[in-house]
Amino acid sequence: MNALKVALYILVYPGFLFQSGFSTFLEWLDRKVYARMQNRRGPMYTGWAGILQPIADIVKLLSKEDIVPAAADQRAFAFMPILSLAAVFTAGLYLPVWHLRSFNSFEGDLIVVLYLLTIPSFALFLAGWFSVSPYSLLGATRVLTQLFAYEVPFFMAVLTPAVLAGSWQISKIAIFPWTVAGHWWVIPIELIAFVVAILALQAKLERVPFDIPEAETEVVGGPLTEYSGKKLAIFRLQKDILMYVGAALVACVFLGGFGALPQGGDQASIGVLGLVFGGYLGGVAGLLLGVVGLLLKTTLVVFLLSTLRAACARIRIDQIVRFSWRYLAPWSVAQFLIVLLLKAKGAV
Amino acid sequence: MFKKLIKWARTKSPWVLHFNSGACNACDIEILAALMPHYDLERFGVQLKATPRHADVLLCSGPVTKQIAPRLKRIYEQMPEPKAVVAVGACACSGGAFRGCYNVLEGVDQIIPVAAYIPGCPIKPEALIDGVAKLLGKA
Amino acid sequence: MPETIHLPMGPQHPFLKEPAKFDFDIQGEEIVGARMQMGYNHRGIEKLCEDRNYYQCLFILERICGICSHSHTTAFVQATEKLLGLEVPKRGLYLRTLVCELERLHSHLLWLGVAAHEVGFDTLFMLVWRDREIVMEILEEISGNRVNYAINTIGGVRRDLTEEQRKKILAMLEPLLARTEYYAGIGTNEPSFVGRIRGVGRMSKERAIEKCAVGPFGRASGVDMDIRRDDPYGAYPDLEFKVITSDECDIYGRVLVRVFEIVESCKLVRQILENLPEGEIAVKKVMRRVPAGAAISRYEAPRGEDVHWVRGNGTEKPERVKVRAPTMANLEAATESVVGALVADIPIAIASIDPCFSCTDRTTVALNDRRRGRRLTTWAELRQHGIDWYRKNKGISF
Amino acid sequence: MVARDYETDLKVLFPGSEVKRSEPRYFWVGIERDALLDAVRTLRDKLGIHHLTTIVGEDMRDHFLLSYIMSGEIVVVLQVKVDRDKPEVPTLANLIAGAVVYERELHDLFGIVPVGHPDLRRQVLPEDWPAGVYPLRKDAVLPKPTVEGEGGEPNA
Repeated sequence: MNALKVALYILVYPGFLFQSGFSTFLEWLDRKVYARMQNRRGPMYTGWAGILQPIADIVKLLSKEDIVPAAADQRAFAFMPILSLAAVFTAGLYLPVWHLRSFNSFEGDLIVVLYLLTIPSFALFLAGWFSVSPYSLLGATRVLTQLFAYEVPFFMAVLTPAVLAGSWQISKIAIFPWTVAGHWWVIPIELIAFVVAILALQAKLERVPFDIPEAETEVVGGPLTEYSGKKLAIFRLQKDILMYVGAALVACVFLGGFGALPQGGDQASIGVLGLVFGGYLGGVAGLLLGVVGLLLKTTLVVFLLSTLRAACARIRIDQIVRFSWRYLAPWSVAQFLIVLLLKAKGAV
Repeated sequence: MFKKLIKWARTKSPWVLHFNSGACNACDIEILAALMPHYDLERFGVQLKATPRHADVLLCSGPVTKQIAPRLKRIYEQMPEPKAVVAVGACACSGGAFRGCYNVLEGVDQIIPVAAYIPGCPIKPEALIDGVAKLLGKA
Repeated sequence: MPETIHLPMGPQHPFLKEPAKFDFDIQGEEIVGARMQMGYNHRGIEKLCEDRNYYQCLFILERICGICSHSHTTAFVQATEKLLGLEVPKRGLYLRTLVCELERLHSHLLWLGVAAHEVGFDTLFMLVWRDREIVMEILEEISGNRVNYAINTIGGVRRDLTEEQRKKILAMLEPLLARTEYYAGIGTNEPSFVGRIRGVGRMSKERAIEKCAVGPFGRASGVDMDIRRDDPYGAYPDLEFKVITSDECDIYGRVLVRVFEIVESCKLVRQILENLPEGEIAVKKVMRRVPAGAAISRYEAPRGEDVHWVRGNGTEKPERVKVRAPTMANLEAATESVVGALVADIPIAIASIDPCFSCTDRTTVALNDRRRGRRLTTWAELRQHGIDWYRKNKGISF
Repeated sequence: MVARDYETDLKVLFPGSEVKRSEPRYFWVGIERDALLDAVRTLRDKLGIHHLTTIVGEDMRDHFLLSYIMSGEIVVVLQVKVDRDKPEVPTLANLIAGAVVYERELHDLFGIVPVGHPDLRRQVLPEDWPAGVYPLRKDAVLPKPTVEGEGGEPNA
């Protein structure tokens, strides 16, 4: 792998440009779906059907004055947005959106991605903590409380398919349902874990009904209350990319992700589409189909998240802790047991 | 080119902060009504923000009572540049029906610079949309 | 023992669109103390009224509050009519009551939306406000205005309703009734919404009576009080309606009371329109000088009992106008009900009384004076200027 | 409508006072300042009129007139004259908790002191309002309005 190729990987695809572009598209989609659910139209006049709206927002924020409160810790205040963006961005590089394997994939990259996806929450907590305003502090403590609520169910839910596939590598988990013919039905088996993962992801993204740390009517802007200008822009971009990475991760581990490429002919299937075309397509066409398949699955996950956001009221911090330990965690344990049982019987 | 891009972004994404400086609620509700499905200001990229740090446009209604005036100034100072203030309703423009009251400072422009005035008691949502559009057209 | 943090909320805070300041002492997420400070909306109405004649007062009182503007003018004209001994024609009373009920409708819908927003349920917020526009359209059809209807005058109302308008409004009511019933279902059944409001912000019946709570806030605590029934005015003696009460004593109860009042109001509007009597809409001749004496007028505003006290002194101007808005009666009680709840409950608990600070803080002082070297035109001067202008340009003498 | 003969009851309960009736359900009772607490207690306990609608303060030029509007099945207006020189009334806060806000308002706007009131902070007036100026008194000399901390320049 030469240096130019690596640079291309990091900067263009599946790196920075692709991640930013696709995640702003997802934000637009999210806003549109949300607006349509509320009988509104959402952004309309920024580009085609307002598709450039998130980009306009970010460009505008980048061009604005950047205020740092006098009481805040200057360095930490500036460092947190960059840290969280770097973390999600790196996590995105491990996703197999490029090829059957991402260019830097290795056995155990699932753990790394999960770990990297936790960093934004900590960064957000510290960002709120260092900006020293009552709302930021309150928001920051809520970020952390919420983290303890959703993180364990999320891990457990994501580990279920890993155990099923017998691997800690995202790409192997992703191709597992397609590698052995007739095994696509492991997807419905993981339904409970999928639901738990979606809910936990929503909590990770801090969106309704789990937008407790940023509850506008309670703590104003939460940890981001004091942020403005460029730093806010970075946080927004980070949130978008987090949504993309999270949704793509769920799409990979639960929905078969990229699917298997026609490698030598017998492992021929690419996601759901692959079941139909996989046997006949190879090379570039198969690759494109795989990419489209994965992106469609990611979009589907985001669509689910948007619907969930539109259909619920915000719950309280004590309610989310109770909810995730009383329901989400036992559900994921139950799912885990089902999978173990199936494995023990040799069914999969 | 770069300037053009920034200008485009600014006109396409005005985030507003609503501040009530002693208004009678009528204008405030109409501002909210403008964000609702019937008028849907989000079509133009307008979003209502909670904190002055995130906002570009301050929609200010009410004749500015004495007690709120320092607060209004502080909110304005907390907003990052570039920023604009829109006086919403007759009260915010000039004091309106409460002109001459002792506790009232007669208009937002007594405290902070105002970029656009939207008259009406109360304003209609259409007037608000028109006012914001004109403000952005000038920017 | 966790540290106590002082959390100020307001005067600019997204949970209230109006300026008012609440100071909370919190330990972790729990609230251990609450205080309230008003006055940010203190403009100048009671004193201002002493400087205006009765018709000008009407104009000012309409602007006490943008949501219940009709309540204040109705209460005021009722008191003035009592002083003058006027008998308002039936049709006038019916039209006045029609606007009253429409106002209650739009106010409660507004409140339901805001309550949903406070707990982050923006979809319900948006949908409710969409259908609130129907009510706004009806009001615009009747009065020509969306918010300040300016329909009341001393001795009746200012605009009549044509037969076509009557039919049009009746037709618009049908979808509204269906939708409000649907929202009543959502507001009382949607699990995440109900989970947020049940058992929160409790106010027992005894405490509510002691605190003199009024309106839906009181009714949700089982205080069976409704001025429309207890002290009927307008067309209410002729109309049939239920007074909604609830024994839930929490925010859930307040939602219940309000959503069923919405449905009830819809029915009342239909009843009024179907039984609209023929005849005059206002008394033709009204004396401009109001005899000496005091009159009280009570009115069931959307938020509760609204009271106006008017004292005439035989001149064109009132001696004293006193306004007691419903929020004033409920605010202390609501602040109290927050203690013991979580920070997340503050917005919905305060909003559950449907607070309206512009009503509450109305009293200020009128003063016509120089300020920063600029000459303000006093009302008397403006009036004199107008008289002179007409005399000079139009040859009209007053 | 009114089943009970409240007029007779009121005359019995307030023997020394003048009881007027306007409209079927409005009764006006003039009482002495010192009898106020007893009167409110009587109304609450004997007639079940426990809702204090509001307290209206008026400047009648030679004295202040306070009207306590109590409502239940009927409305009873207790009218109390207060001296201009000694503007004090006993507080109702211990009988009816809801009276607190109205008494604070009276204190703000008329300078009438409810003796024994638990919490007499400013209610509606700004914090920097000069002491001793009561806006709703007829003879009040009101301070000139000022802008606190000169603001930015008005835009052209």
